[in-house]
Amino acid sequence: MKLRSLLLATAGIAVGVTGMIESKAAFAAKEVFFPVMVYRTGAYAPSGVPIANGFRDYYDLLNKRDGGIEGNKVVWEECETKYNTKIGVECYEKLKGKHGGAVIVSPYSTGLTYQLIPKAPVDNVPILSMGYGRTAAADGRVFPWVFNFPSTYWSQASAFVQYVGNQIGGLDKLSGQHIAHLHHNSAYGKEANPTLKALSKKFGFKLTVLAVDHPGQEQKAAWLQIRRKRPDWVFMSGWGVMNQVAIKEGNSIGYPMDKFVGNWWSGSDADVIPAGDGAIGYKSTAMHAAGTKFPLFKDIIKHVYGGDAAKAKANNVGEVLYNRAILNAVFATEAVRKAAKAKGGTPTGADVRKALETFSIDKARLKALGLAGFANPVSVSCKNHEGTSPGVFIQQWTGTAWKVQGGFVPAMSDVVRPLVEKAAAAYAKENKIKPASC
Amino acid sequence: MFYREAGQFKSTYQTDQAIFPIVQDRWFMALVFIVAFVVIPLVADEYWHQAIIIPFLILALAAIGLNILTGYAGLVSLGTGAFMAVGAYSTYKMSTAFPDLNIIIIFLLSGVFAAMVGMVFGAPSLRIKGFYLAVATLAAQFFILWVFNKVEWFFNYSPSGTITAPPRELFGVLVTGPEASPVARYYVCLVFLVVFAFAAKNMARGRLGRSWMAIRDMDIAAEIIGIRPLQTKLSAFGISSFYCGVAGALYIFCWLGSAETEAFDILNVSFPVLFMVIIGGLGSVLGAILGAAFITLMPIFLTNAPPMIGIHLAADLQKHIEEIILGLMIITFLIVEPAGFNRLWQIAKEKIRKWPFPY
Amino acid sequence: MEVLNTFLIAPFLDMADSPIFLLEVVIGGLMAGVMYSLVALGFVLIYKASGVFNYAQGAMVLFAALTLVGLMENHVPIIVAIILTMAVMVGVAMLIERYMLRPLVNQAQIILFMACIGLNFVFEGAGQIAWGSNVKKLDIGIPENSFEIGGVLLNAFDLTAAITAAILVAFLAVFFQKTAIGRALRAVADDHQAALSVGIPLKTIWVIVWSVSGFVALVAGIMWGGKAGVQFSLVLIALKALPVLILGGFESVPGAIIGGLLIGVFEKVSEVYWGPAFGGAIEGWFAYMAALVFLMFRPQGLFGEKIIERV
Amino acid sequence: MSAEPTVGRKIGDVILDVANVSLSFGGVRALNGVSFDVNEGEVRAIIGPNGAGKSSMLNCINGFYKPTEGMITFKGESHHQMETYESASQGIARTFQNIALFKGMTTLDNIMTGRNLQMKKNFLWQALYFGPALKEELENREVVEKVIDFLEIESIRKTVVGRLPYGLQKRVELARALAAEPDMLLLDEPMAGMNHEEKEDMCRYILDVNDEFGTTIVLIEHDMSVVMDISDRVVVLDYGEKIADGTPDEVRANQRVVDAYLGVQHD
Repeated sequence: MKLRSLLLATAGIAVGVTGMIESKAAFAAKEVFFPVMVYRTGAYAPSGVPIANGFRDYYDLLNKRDGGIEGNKVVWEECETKYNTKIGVECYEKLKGKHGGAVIVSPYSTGLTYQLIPKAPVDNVPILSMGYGRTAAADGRVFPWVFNFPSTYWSQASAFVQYVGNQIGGLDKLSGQHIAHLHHNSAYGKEANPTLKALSKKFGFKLTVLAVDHPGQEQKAAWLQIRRKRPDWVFMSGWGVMNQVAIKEGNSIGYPMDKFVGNWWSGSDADVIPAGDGAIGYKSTAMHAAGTKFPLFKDIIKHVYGGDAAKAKANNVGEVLYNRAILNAVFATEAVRKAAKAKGGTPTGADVRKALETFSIDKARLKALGLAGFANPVSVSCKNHEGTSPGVFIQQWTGTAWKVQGGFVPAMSDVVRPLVEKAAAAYAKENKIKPASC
Repeated sequence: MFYREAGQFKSTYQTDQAIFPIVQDRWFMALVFIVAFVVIPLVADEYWHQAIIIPFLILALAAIGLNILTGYAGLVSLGTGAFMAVGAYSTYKMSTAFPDLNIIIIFLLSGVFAAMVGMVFGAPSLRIKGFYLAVATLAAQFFILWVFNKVEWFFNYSPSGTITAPPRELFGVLVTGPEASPVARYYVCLVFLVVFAFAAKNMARGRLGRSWMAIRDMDIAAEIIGIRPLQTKLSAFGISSFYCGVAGALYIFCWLGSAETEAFDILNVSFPVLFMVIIGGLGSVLGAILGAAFITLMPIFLTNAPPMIGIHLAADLQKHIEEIILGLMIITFLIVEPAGFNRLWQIAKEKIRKWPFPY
Repeated sequence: MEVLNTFLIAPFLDMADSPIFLLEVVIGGLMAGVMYSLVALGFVLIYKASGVFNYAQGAMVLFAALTLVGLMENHVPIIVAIILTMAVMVGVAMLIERYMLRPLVNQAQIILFMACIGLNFVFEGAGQIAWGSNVKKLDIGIPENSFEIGGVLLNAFDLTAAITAAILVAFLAVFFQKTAIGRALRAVADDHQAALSVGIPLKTIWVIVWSVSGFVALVAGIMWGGKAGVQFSLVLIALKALPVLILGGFESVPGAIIGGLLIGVFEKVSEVYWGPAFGGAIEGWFAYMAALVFLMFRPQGLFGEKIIERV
Repeated sequence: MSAEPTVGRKIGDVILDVANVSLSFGGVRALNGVSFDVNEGEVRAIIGPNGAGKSSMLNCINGFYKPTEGMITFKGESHHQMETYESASQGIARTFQNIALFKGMTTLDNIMTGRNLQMKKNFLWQALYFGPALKEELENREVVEKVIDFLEIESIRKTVVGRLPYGLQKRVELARALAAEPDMLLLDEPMAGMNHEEKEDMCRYILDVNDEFGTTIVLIEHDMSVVMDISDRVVVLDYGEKIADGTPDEVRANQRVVDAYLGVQHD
């Protein structure tokens, strides 16, 4: 009976204490708040940890090196989502109002992004979903609060086809080629299919679509089919353990790794580790370079890690997804900087949204940030939230590091953009949204 | 002292069979209703509504549904997520196809669809029993989600493969979609939970409930006294799936706003709802609600409690510790009180009744 | 007509068209099936001896593999690492027996199932606290090269897995049939009360069976971990083992093996030949559906005895 | 109960006719060409040593086992094959050798399940628990309360049956069977494991049921003195075959019966 009473009491206290979690912190001036959704645990932790570390380090760096953004202290708080949408919602609700209100959010989860898109205009928190989430959000007239530059899944798929064309000596040679799309069987994984289908019709290459069931530990069936049909190229939209198994299986059927190209979620350091040397030559698309050779990273090691390069390495500095987070943090803080300058004080989410609509980073600014050659310049408009120069880099695994091969591969915007606008219009109609005029 | 039933005599069978035969219970329920309908909407802020209370109400509804199947009829199902998905996707299809149809009617119709699907997948229960059945219901789970993922008609050919709750009004108030106020959505969920909780309680104490329990306790004897096993099991599957379907519809339309099939994943929904039923107490409507409260509140409490008492741990370490604590709590709870919260509640009532005497 | 063709005729023509490829698919299925059997075995052992549907088996696989890799990363020689990991699993089995099984004895099966899910959380959390959440490469020297025999591609790693599984099953068979502990185990499986009354120590038996199951988890962990790296997703392979369990029966060791192989072959053949007609990624639910349909005709599973109901 | 209590016993025509029934499981023959009949209103006993096939016989009568051969006719309706649940709607109720109560339910609920067939309102009404559904529930409750009065189990109405002592459980089981107002009641060892007083009570209830409601009773019992006292006719089974049939006195005098009970070897 004692234990039972204890149990009752615990339950009571739990309800009570949870009730006291009122997140109304006192409003402090001169602060900009960035909620950071992380997944340092669970099935996707291998991807989540470097991303989380990247955000943490860049925000930390801004405070330590520059004293914040335009005189505003950078405040951020991590919330662990385990890559679970439900927990993500709780995190978002908890964080969105803290420290005077979040100025921008990057959910880093397909499910959570879909969740937050309709909320953004209500909560006045713009979303920067960099290369994930709803592709149609590139149409800023329907999704004024959502930004997905520098590139979307559809642009990525078209850039991949462009890359194949470049490799074989021209887009006109595509007919007769055979491309397989190996994808995670989820909304995310299927994103590239419509674009690839449209392009296959346009250029006359053969397209085979192979779905792999979540989580993707068992994909023998797909690889048996690849072995039989021998596609010239395999494009993969994988996530988590699926990537690692795919590279291994591809290796075991002897598929040439340099014809096997992952998307930007299938090209991280964790993805190639289990396959060991077998992964050498594997390629993936990228939005930016990997490695620490850029001056910004010297700053991070100096200011954040006190010069301890080994510790920095242990914290994933320079890994693909770490650098992804750095790029994301740079975009977010630059938008905040722009908004702060325009307002001459501490910006709100609405100010940041306005700044994002005319956001641009040119080569000079990248250089000033210590990131010359790290990523492609970006320029966003009210109508085009994907930026005016979508496309990808192609990186290749050398056995020890990811190296960008060749130059920037532009997307085929003439094909992709109409698809985006069509999808956005359908969304607007269904949800009774009146598209803004731009 | 205050909770005594002495002096309350029942002179008709009707009063004896009332849902709350004891006066104090009726007062208590009235109090609960006042809190639920008046106090909470006034006090709770958006975080509370959106992150805690609304999901709790919806999952409680699903838990009551599963409890009808698992608790009353003794059929273990791991397909809750799929039946919820049926409700959600049918609501989406109907509300986009008939924008002017009242959303409540759509919710209920979606429940009916879920019930039909549930009965189809419940049919094997006549021959398959125990854990074999539990695993067999996973066939429903995986198949249904695959269909919703694969057949584009279900998400109106949206290239993103997700469904989004369109804005719909009830009595001129927006109740679904992102712009609906949390309070409006709260009321919708609350009314659904209250109405269906009472309906479940009523069914459970009537002929239907007795048939379910008879099949659960001893199927052969039940059959011999004239209870048709197939009909009874299918009715449990159907009604249970109806509840899950409505809960699934609310899950998307009044809570998440937008989702893909992953939202109804076995680990996201089916297992947690089963926990609620077991922790709450098998075969008890109140238990399902208490179980839902525990399973929704406890992780949030574990996440938020350490920072409040000044312990700041790294996010990942804290999450791992949380998991261990939650796991240990579940085991401990089952050891201490395998009959669940419902039993604890009864013990608590018993204690109050005897207070201040220890026996 | 066209529908009939895509579902009923075309796949078979396809098979006839290239028998070598069909053979390859079947072998691929068998290899995948071996991997499922490895996980299913752990479930069966525990269910047989204690009537517990141990959902935590997947987490045990993760925990064992993480421990092994963690030790190897700290430069412990491989043999020592395996022995130490085994010791840890035995310790875990003792803790589980003392603090979970013993207090829960005679509870309903569903309560024990639920407790195992709680246990699952504990394993997940503890494993990650101790060894982190990153993907770890597990290399214990199993060859990974592929070679062709008569046009059929074989993979050395898969073959090793199959041989390992065969050895494991042989070992378990000897253990169950020839040793005193094995006989006691079988007695316990038949009837707890009766076994107790003839003086078989239930507690010891439970510790042993959970330890053996921990050992099976370690083997499964090495195999699966070698394939995909040791990482959290190993937990999810439990779901792959469940259709095997209903097909082969919860209580049958041969059932787990044969069931695993059948499910493996069935999955691969259906995915390769019927997947395109359905739109792909059907193997997940196909396995469950196949097991379900089978159960409809044979509710006692592959090797179960026919149940005669009495009143 | 709605059936008018009859004054004095009336033995009527044949209500149940078992003709040449055989039953086997795989190779094991549980019943072998057994024939007998039961008249309306009589108390008929089936006796025999352990494993004689008595319970199997009852299981065949109420459709739980399907006879491999032979025909069972109840109230003029022949059935070779019927679903188990149909027997109850034909007016057959029974109790079980090993108590088959619904252990998780209260006494009242257990007995109410016996009224299931008399309750017709659909689940929507039940969900409302209002109007016709409530009326139906209350009407049936009254019937059940009469049974409760009759068997003197008022005090345990709201107790969960799993917690009741053995003797009371047996009585609740009888109550559940009676609540269905059956034409024929099958009792499988109603007095097994009871002490002398409990047996006396049970005998009284059985006879009262037979007397007051005219219910036909078929019972299996091991206690010979009881069987011989209360039954009108007795059929004796041994190794699945009928070896004797007749009034208690006739059966008592039958040499084969004596042999069977003394364990004389068959040829």
